[in-house]
Amino acid sequence: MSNGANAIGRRGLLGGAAAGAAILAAPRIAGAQAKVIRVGMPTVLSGRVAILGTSSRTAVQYAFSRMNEAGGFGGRTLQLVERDSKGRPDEAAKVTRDLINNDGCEIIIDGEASSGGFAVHEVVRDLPVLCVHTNSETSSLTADPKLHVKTAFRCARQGIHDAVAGGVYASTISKQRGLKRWMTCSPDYAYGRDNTAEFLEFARLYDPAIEVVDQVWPRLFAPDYTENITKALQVRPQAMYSALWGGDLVSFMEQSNLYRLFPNVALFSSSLGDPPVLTAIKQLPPGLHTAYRYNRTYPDKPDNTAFADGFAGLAKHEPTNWAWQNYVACQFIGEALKRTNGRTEGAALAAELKGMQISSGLAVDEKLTMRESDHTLIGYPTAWGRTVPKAPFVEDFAPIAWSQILEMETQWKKQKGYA
Amino acid sequence: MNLDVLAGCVTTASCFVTQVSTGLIVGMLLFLVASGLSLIFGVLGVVNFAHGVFYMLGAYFAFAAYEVTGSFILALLAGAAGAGLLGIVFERFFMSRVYGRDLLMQLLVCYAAILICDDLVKIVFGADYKLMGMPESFAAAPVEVMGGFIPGYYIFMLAMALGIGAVLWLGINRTRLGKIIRALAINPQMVGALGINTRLLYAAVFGMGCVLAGTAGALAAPVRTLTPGMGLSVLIESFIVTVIGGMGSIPGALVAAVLIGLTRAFGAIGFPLFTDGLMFALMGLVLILRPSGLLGTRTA
Amino acid sequence: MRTGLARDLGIGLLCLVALLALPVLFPHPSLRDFLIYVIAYGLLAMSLNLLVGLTGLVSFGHAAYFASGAYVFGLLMQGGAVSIPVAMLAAVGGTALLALVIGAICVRLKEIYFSFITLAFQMFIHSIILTWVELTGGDQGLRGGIPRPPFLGIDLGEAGTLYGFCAVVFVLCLLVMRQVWQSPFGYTLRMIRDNPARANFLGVDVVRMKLGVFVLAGIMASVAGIIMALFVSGAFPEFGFWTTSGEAIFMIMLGGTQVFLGPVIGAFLLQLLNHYVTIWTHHHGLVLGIVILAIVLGLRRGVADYAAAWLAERRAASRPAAVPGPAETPAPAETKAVG
Amino acid sequence: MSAPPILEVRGTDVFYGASQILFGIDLAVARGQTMALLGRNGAGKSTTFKAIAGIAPPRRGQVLLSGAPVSGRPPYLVARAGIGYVPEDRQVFPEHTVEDNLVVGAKAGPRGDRHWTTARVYEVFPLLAGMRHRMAGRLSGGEQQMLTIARTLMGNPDILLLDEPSEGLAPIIVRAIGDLIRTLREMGVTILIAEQNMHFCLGVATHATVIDKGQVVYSAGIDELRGNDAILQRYLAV
Repeated sequence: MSNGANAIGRRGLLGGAAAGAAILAAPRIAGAQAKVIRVGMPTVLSGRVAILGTSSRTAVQYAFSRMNEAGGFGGRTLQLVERDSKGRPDEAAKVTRDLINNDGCEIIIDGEASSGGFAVHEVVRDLPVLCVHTNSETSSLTADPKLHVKTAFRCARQGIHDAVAGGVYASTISKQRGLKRWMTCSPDYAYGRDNTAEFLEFARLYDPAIEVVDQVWPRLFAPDYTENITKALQVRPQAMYSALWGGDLVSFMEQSNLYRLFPNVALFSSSLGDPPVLTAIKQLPPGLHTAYRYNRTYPDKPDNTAFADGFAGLAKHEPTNWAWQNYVACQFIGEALKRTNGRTEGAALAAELKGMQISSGLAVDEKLTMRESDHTLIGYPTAWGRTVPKAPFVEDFAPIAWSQILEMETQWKKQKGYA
Repeated sequence: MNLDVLAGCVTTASCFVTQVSTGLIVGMLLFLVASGLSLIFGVLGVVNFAHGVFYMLGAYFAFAAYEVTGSFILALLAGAAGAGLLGIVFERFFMSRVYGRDLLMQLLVCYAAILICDDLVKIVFGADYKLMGMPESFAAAPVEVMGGFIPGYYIFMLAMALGIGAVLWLGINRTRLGKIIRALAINPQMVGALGINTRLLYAAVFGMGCVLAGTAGALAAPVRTLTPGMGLSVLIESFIVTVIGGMGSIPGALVAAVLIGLTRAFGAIGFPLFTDGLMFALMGLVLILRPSGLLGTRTA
Repeated sequence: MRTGLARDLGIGLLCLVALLALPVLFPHPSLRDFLIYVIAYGLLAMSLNLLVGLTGLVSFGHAAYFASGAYVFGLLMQGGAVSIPVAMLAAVGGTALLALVIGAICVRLKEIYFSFITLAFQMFIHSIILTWVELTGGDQGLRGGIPRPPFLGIDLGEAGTLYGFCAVVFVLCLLVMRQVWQSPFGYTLRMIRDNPARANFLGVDVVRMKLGVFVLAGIMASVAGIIMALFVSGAFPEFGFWTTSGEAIFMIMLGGTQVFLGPVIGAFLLQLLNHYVTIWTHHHGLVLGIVILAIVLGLRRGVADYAAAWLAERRAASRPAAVPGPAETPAPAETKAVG
Repeated sequence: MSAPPILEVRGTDVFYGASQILFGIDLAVARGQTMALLGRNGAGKSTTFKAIAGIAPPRRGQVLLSGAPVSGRPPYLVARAGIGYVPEDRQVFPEHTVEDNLVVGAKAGPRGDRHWTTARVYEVFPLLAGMRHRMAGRLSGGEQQMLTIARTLMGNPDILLLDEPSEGLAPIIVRAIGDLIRTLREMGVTILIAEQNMHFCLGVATHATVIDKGQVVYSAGIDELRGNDAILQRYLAV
């Protein structure tokens, strides 16, 4: 970054308001001939979900350093330029445009959460560089053909996949144990509501005996969930589904522990399986059901363990769900660059990425696939497991077959008018 | 709306006890933060928009002290004292320079404090989630009262908050210092003419308000996730409480906090769509009908 | 017609030429992006200053109208039935109505209570945006982009044209606000700010005047929102969150409340600051906070106000050598008109 | 008069912004005296008091208390040094009870002495004793005036500064205030009174200083003033 800063410094001497604006126009070292490939990353590095951005950044840095050590691409190496959008979609849009237009970034890794992801998506429609969304799980981003952008891809888990997997897993358990009375507790915003509705839809599809007796919707980032917890004490469901995540889920779990809610109610959580959540909770009740977010023991492959060690060495904490998604995105980008021999035109890279398969320690089988039809990742772990009080915190991962997920996804797309 | 269920709950001892305790638990932490906000506004006439910062600092100080010493009492003290000391520093070096200036200046100084402290906390403690943890004895099974359940830690928390509230009330109404502080709120120049160092007192009152926020943060640290920026939602809630109860009125803060707590506890049973929007609507309504709040005395 | 009108029109034209010339002289897309941001947020800040600097009403909820402009415009365009100018007019009109209803309640309250109730309304609107997912897309904002069909031969899908269009709208709005700023209405508002009792005594209908400027400020904010929506091709709940209001307040504070163009200068400085601080460090909160403290406690007023006062002082010191500034010559009447 | 006066004001100039209010005021009050500071409305009486109390610090000149300078100190330190300032308008704390008003004023004098306690105040002000639990805001004007005087006495000052104690009160109440001041004088309290009401002062003061347009124009014993028609006519418009 120092070269660019000097360039700015020289021009900055022009002084005055007009010149102050003019220095913004100073282009960074231009594209193809430069030795370094700059990769821009808008993400959230401040505020309550800063860990989303910090762990995404660390994963990309780790991946890039490994790829650069391995010799780069056609004599070119990767360099990350990350910017904080402060969680604001309009800021994300601005930062992305700046990264492309001003910093000479030739590839964008979009580390924004869902709303910022949509904003970045629109920027990439205007400025067609390769963009890989790594943290947005909202299905419509890639599933809705109206939103399709030729050079945009998603390398992240997706709501609809999780919903099918959750439905299959939950219905198996509910049939085994006769869990009929269900309650949900999810954050009151678009993702929380969609995710919960989709989960219930598939759970009831596989086990029609499931009855939803109550739903509570605490606010996103609420500090306290006591009234939702005591509501559950009154309703006495047999099982509860929750799409709470991150710090909110940590608070919810610890407050539920005080009431001893979960020995009596079977919890199915979409996000408990994220290592920072698991490690933050002081008393993790055993036997809770959670979707896989990330775990160093699953998939049980040496590559995965190596990634966990490498990441933890840099970040000083276990990888997050966001971390593996970004790491895998880098693997895809790396493979595409290898095939183009370092050429970074959006169309060229997109052509390579379409339908690309890579072998990865994070694949549930052998390979991860960037699906051609809708530019989204499949073949990642969609397992569910049960909690244990000590590391690795989640065990007995039960994988849900991708064939089943894909079949249901097709139906869902038809239903939504996406296919 | 589900009034049958609500009626059923109110008439069932177990449900009633649990939900009332829920309302108090939610309300009392809110009260601690809001009373500090109200105290500062009542005496100094400034709105401490940075109040959430001291809640956050209290939580993080308590967390750090608990990590180091393992003593819950020391953690609480560290949270309260740390927030109070930084509050005094903030008042002396920054806030006191904008007293009597327009609202914008005060707002901006507080905004700067929020930005700086959130970043400092992220630098020192990291961005990942933290919880303080609590001694084994608090984590025991919830106490059963007439069929309802109240967790041990919450009983302790309620007792602490009520105790602090009582001490605050007695301190302000019964002690000489409290009488001086009340006089300071009304006529600072006269208080100065009676030989009392008003600047020192302002700093002390500001610090006291921050101690209240810090104590709330420390009490919350075992059960609420610590993240940079955690003060924001608490600030907004306590702000609503303060406005509804009456800016400057500590009994008002208590009444409004418990009111909000109970509304949420029984609202969860009877009309589960009680959201933030309704809280703001309530605040708007109070401002329209009675701008000085339920128990406030200052006129708008 | 006011005597200074010709001069204002001239200056406005110069501003417009300068704005249009800059991207031609420095043909780089990021400069255009940057200037559009300055335009949108500058307009928001200018409109807020009609309340804060001119009338003494410290609104904490001004972003509500910014969001309302952006959402109404975006929704109408996504509906596909109307052209851009019609959607703009409808968004402005709708926001005016909203501001009229909210303002009628708010302007009756004084001082901090006015600030609180504007904040309450803004948060209420923000939670409606979040909750009404079918219409607004909730927290994800209006998705799928905002179409920009050509009208009257103008194609806003082309980045350069979009910029030119925004610049023209911006200068037009500035001219309107300048008219208000210098009109008898503007001086009445200053009197309300400085001495409401006197205004009342002179038979001014204070509530009505305040409501008038409240609606006008809402209208101008909605234009800013429309520009933003056009540019980012979307609308997001953050547009109506208190942080946006806070930023607008900071911009007018940074630039100055008493010099007409102060808020635009503030918007420019804040965007510049944000731009570079975000590039240099991830601790931008720390840096921004320190800058705020330095300005509030050091300069004790906005940069433009500070410069204006300094200029006035210097001019007073060396009266014979009066050199009129080329563009921004703050009339002495603008600083605290009525004692 | 060999010991230094309790209070001495020397050549004091006070400005409000750019305009000068006091021009070289000289004033001395000896122990046990009741000095009346007389002058028309706007002559500078209140400003003189504010200069002494540290609220309007003098730009030039000095205020000395028992020979030691106190000017330049913040008001609370001036009060602690022994100057008991009772401002005009009877500024009681309206939502405190009478007793709480006294409690707020209670502090040891400059030498650690605590002659004045609530009990003693109630002895001297029997009227207040009967309403000790009443809200001060509910008292009549005269009662509030007595309360402010009593509250300041609770700080055990060396000298009591009363700014316009008779202003706006009914004649019968003014007489009661006068009686009170005489009682205090007999108890040995040193008092400086600013007044427009000359008759009131002639009744209670032992000495008088007349100021006009921010300057001292006359200073003497009260009997001498009483005989000086020229001064009375010219400056006090009798």
